[in-house]
Amino acid sequence: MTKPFLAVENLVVDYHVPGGTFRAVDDVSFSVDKGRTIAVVGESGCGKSTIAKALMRLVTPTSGRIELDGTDIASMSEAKLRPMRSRFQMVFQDPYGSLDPHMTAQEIVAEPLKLQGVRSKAERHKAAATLIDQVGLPVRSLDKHPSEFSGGQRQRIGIARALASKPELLVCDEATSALDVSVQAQVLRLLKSIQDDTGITYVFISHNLGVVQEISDSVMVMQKGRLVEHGSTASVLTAPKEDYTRKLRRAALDPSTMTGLKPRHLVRSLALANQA
Amino acid sequence: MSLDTATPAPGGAGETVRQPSPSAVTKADIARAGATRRRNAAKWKLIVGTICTLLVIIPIILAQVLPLPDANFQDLGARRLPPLTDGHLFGTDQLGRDLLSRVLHGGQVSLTIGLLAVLVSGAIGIILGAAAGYYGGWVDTIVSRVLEAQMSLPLLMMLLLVVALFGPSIPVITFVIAIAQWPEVARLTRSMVLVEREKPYVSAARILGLHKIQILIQHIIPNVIKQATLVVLLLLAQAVLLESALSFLGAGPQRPFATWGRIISDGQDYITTSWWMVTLPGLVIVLMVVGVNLLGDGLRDRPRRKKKGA
Amino acid sequence: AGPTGLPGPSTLTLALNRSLVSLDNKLNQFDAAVTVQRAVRQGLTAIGPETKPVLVLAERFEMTGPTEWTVTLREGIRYSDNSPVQVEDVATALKMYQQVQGSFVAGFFPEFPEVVPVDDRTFKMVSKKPIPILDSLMSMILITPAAQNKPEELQEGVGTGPYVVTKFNRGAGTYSLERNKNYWGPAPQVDNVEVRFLPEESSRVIALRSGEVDVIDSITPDSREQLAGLPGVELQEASSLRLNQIFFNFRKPAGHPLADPRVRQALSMAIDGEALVRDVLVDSVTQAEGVTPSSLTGYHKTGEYVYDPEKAKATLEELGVKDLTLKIIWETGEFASDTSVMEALVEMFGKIGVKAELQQFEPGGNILAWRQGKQGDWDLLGNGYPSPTGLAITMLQGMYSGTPEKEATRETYQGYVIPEVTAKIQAASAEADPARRTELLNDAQQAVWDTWPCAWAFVPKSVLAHRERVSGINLAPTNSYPLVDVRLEA
Amino acid sequence: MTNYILKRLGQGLLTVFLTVSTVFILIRMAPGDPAVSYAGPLASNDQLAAVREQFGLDKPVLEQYWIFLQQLFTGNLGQSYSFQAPAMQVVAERMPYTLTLATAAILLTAVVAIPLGVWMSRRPDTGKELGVNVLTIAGQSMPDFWTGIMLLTGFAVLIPIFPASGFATWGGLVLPTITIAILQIALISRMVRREMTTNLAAPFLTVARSRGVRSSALTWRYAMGNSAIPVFTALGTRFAAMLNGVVVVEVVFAWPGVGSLIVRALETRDYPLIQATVLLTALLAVGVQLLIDLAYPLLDPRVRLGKAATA
Amino acid sequence: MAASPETQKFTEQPLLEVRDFQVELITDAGIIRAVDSVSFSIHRGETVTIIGESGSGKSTTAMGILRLLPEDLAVLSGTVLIDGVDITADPKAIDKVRGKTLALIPQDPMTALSPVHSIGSQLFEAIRIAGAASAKDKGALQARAVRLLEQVHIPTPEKQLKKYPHQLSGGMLQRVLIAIALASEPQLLVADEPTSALDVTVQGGILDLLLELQEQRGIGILMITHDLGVARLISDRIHVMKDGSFVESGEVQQIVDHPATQYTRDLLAAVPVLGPWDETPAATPGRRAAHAAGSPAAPDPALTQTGAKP
Ligand SMILES: Nc1ncnc2c1ncn2[C@@H]1O[C@H](COP(=O)(O)OP(=O)(O)OP(=O)(O)O)[C@@H](O)[C@H]1O
Ligand SMILES: Nc1ncnc2c1ncn2[C@@H]1O[C@H](COP(=O)(O)OP(=O)(O)OP(=O)(O)O)[C@@H](O)[C@H]1O
Ligand SMILES: [Mg+2]
Ligand SMILES: [Mg+2]
Ligand code: NI
Repeated sequence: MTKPFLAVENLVVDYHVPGGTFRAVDDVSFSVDKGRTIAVVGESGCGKSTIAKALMRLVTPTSGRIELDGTDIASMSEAKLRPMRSRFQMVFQDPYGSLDPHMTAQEIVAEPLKLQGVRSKAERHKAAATLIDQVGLPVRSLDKHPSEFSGGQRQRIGIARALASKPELLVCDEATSALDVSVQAQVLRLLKSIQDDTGITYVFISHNLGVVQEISDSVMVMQKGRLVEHGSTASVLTAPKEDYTRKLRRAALDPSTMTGLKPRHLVRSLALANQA
Repeated sequence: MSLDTATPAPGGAGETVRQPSPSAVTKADIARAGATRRRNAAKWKLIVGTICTLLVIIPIILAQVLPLPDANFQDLGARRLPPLTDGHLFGTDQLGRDLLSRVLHGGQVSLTIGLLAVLVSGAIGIILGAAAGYYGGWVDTIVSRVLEAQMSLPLLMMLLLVVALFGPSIPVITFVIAIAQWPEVARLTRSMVLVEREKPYVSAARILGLHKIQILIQHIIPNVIKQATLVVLLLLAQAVLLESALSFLGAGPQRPFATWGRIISDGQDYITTSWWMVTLPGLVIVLMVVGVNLLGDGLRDRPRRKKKGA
Repeated sequence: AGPTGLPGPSTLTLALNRSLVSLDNKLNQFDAAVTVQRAVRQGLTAIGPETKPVLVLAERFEMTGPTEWTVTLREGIRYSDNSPVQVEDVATALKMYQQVQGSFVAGFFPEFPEVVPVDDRTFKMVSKKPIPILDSLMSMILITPAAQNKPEELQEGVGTGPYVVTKFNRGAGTYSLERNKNYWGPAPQVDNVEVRFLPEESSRVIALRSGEVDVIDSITPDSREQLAGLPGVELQEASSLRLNQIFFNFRKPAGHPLADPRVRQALSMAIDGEALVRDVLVDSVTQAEGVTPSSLTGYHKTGEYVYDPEKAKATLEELGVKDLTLKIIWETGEFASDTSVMEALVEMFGKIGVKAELQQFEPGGNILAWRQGKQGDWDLLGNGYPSPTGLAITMLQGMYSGTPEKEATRETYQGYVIPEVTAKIQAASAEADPARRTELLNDAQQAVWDTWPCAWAFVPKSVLAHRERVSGINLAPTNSYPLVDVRLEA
Repeated sequence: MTNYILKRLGQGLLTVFLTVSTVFILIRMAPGDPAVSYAGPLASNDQLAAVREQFGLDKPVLEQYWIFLQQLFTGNLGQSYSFQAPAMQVVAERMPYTLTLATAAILLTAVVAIPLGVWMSRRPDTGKELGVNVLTIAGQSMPDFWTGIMLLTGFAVLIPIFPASGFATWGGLVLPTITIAILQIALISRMVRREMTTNLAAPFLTVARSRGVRSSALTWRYAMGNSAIPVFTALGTRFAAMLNGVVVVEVVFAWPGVGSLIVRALETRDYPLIQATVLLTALLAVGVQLLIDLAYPLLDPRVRLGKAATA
Repeated sequence: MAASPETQKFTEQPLLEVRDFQVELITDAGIIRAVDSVSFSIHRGETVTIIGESGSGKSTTAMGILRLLPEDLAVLSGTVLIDGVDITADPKAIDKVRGKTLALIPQDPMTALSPVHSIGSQLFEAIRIAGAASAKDKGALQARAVRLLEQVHIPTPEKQLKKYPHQLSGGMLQRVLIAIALASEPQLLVADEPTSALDVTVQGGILDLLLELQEQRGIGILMITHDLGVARLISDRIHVMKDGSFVESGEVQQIVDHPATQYTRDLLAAVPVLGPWDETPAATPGRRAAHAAGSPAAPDPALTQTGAKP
């Protein structure tokens, strides 16, 4: 097997907090091959976004290696990193805050193109319009500002911007959690088709196991900053080994497989037991 | 079927199956609605602001061509005439000069000083405030300490000293006023940038590979500039008043230049007998400042043009 | 003071336009201070109503020889602390005035005489050269107990005046005075005097109108106009010991138009003095008709300023003066309505085709360097010159007796060095015989006038306003009045 | 905590030091000669030289600066030329007056501006509010000496209920306080309005309302509680600025504070007095600033010491 | 109070009855009919869920029922009866029920609490308003607050009371808000996406709690969500909302199994499928139940899995 496209080894991230440091990510290692998708799941606050930020070098890891296509970017200086930045991009958890409110959708999506050296403004805007169309936004969105979009639409602008850089790695931090199911499905389809076309690699952060099942090839489960389980999506979701994973899996509400009514009888018996 | 989350169309035109129920919105509801009030207020501000501003600006621009006595023409026999006597709309001053003419000619100088000062202070304030807020660290420490130092210094004394040092020429006075005013802008900009730089769109820009300075100029400043310029607009009045305080304390532009500040500070000796000599120029300043600020507010509050094709 | 700050029935409240830093005049003496200073400390003599010296602590002050004066102290005078006034106190006072750096007085004394005691009340004052005006000069020396006198401005201390200080705040410039029980003269009528400092003219006028203060002095023409006819307010005027001038720069090189007296005279004709007096200065001044104020002892009328712009233009043309630009400099507050006068001058010169530009200096600025010609060139200076001794000769000596030596150190009055004039003034000042002195003085003044030193000059009146309930204010040309005579109506 | 205070204190002192040093250089560069002011325009060159020697102004500037530094260290800045008394003492005597005036003005401002701002924020864009809005803008553009003299004419002469000048009675405080407060009220009430409008529309307010919280508590406890920081900071900053003396108002009302003192000191080029005033006011202003910074975390739990955005 | 919902269901008047409810928003862009004549009712012990895409008007319906929309923005019409009281007719009436019989769990937990007041103070306030403990009795307040936080599974409640909103994670805040809503022991609970910020395990616990409360006290719940799993688990009836009006309404079973409209079908089809899993290694029976109710020995049906077995 060839070298994985992204290899993270013994990643540790500490945050400075009053009176010391807080270890948000504790000795995590994983890798993804080119053109594949890894999903990161885990409870809220377990360090998923922190991993994303570390991959983007928005935080500097305390220790460990992040090898991207053979280059370790974990402790690279910002100046050295800058030329490489277009190769790895991220879609943010917070769709509203991550868009500059004074720019139009078209300008936002066109910005990465400028950095890539597309000189002509017309050309940039044309390319941006194409991308915006690809993520399923109507043409009249081009001149709107972020505040004029709904959460789901903003999320898609974020995705379009990330794609504009033609990245080789895209980290999606809860990229679909603000969307309702139908839009979510559309976005997932889009991401997949792009992967088929360009061989892009995804790191997909989500707490929706259904979504994970749909998009990822492998899954890593995190708890309190540590990696608890790692394996192919099929195996982790259908036969979880670790307690924590099982707990997660059990709690997941899967309407497609649910039948029956609201469990009144069970609740009543619970309540009675409590009163006793 | 588009999954695009659309705004429900007014009047419920979307669903054909449903029988559209009548709207319960009455005229009174509309009149009382926040949006209506805001729109009306913005319109009112725009109109009144424009009128007030133009009422002052146009005569000032036309001062040379209006049929007015020369601003420096003295008629010692007709000194301190009250307004509306002998064709002097604003009356005359202590040397029998036509006050209106002086106010208009003075306005040219004062407005130039005021606008330039406000531009310079706005530029310095926004640049330094933004740099301090964005870069933090030693840049912030230095800017903050300078701000603090300037606040802890008796402002007028410093201004008087600087004027004494470089002479009371118009560029010096402009500069001095700008120096006096930049902290206000800088402080505001700094605190806004502090908030702004933590927003995810800054991280987003960083990921794209933008240089720090590019992020500051292309993303952060455009997002704070609107608020900052509103403060700068208010400073215009302060600039004119500061110039008059300087004149009051003797550091105004060299005589016999008429400026608003000078006219007011000269007139204050006569305030108990010839009220108009201070009050009328003062009112002109108030009119203009109120006008400019209403205009600014109105432009800000004006409802965005509807772009939606829905 | 009551809730609105109105003074009580037995308290007189004065508002001064400058802050009274001390009740001593070793360093500076400005008009407003004199009234209060003299109410606490006194000299051997004082300048009386006719600007003649009158006796105060001395009961005799006579010239008993060309270089010798004999003085006898009034009998039984005691300071407010009950100690007697002694000859030694006078000797010490003279010494202290001499020693203090930057003394305002020193300049007026050609030399400080020596005090030679004769008995415990009588002494002689002996000088090397005659000082015929010593009785006037001594009015400026305030007497303090020798032990307490120091070569600096005394902050407190005792005097022989009708009042004593009970409370003061130098920073705020407020003083509370109370009747001096040991006062040697007729007892003052008013029990208490409050002295306040109100720098702003309009504030002082308002304070007087509201009855918060009883007396304000040194008021400007405009305030005077305002106050005239107001119920409850009365005005008083006196001539003053000051000559305000628009003085030419005498440091111009020979070929310069201003070096020519005829040009100077022609420029004078552009100035409508009457209009200035009537409209700008509102009759609060009189045009000078000589080179000193008419109120001074020894004044001589030498001529008049005439307004004749046509002639001015013609003369200038005749003399080949073209495109003249004048720079007028002055310090703010040098005289009342200074800026208005200057702005009016610009217009008046403009009418005869002479451009004028103004440069105003702020107090504390470097106008002295300009005046001394060290900073920049100028043509006219707005300036006032006082003669606190009440003598014309003092002013002549100060302004017109420049010598090349003095000019070398720039200590002349705007470069005015005309040897003949200087010689005439010296002769007059050294002359002991009164009649002869008057003659020489007149001669000297005419000589000065002929050199046309001022574009224009005027004598301001001292104006004071007081509430109706105050009477007995005898305003003297020194712009002061004896507090002891002031009465308050119940 | 202590570390932070010490660090800020150190920075503050450095600021003060740099400030007084700047002033030292500036006043010596500016034209004008203390000796001339001291000895009067008629003094001879010899006399002036003697005065300069007495004041130590004949020494090289660097040496003067060295002496000044020593004086700074001992807290004694020498004799004021014009007052013939220790400069620090002269300023210290005046400081209480300025403090009184500044305190009164800031209290009045707070008492009027906050309710006014709240009032405006509760009826935005109504006719009344627009009227008040225009008034506040106008309030910002009135020259203070004009306001002062108008108030004087009105309430000391025409309807004599307050004294025209001075500080002899508490009544004397009223007019100058109002004069200063007019501008401040205009500024602060607009700011209160802005902050309140934002907070009144904030989601947490709606949620609190859903809890049945009464409308007065919504306005004051919630909306005002969240507007407190910027308002408090603004008031504090204004207060600190006033400590330098409210020059024009002090002059108009003959208020014996540091503001009028500094003008006077400048007119006489009284170097020690200028230095002393600057030193004292700078110390006070820096102190107030430090207090504001320290109070910040108390008002806003989100702010930690040292992270305070000194607005 | 373990009233049997089945017997009460149709004998009593509904807790909430909404008839032809309409919300029109007066905005700059014109009048938007955000809620278009919707009707539904909730009886004691019932849960009614509104599902629908983002922006369809779910929150607006909820806020309109509570009269929380700005007076100058929204025009309400139709009838809303809360416990028989018409709150659209009498705007004052709502004051009597808010925080007492009626409580809201707001949508966005991050901005729903005042940032400068501690969790405790906001919780205490809610308890006081509900009249559950008087302001003077600090001990009772504290005890009740701690009990409430325990109910929503917040660890170390005593410590959390002193904290401020920014010190808690989104999930914790959402639970605090639920606690605050429950503080008043409401008859009717309006829950706007109450579990959106929670991870699945905590979400389960909260849903358990709501169900349990419903059983114990017979409260009515208006639930808003776009998570069909949640809807399915907790509701008696579901209304599918689109563009402000209900496109489909009915019993859970019916909506999920036999959707009548294309819109609902699309919505259901878009739900990601998780499929079955192998639960064999499960070795911890009773965990969830104990977790939910805090009682040691409860029967162990994994509640949320009810009926999950094919
Ligand atoms: N800037 C920071 N300073 C200190 N602690 C932080 C910071 N950012 C995050 N943390 C902490 O680090 C931990 C991991 O945070 P992170 O944002 O990575 O969680 P997450 O897995 O993305 O959670 P969620 O699903 O809620 O987004 C959390 O406990 C959080 O409180
Ligand atoms: N203040 C407002 N001004 C203008 N339009 C508004 C306002 N508030 C809501 N709307 C509009 O009303 C509609 C309904 O919004 P609402 O918040 O009720 O949606 P929702 O169903 O709760 O969506 P979500 O699932 O995203 O919370 C939206 O189209 C929105 O654009
Ligand atoms: Mg996250
Ligand atoms: Mg919603
Ligand atoms: Ni739990």
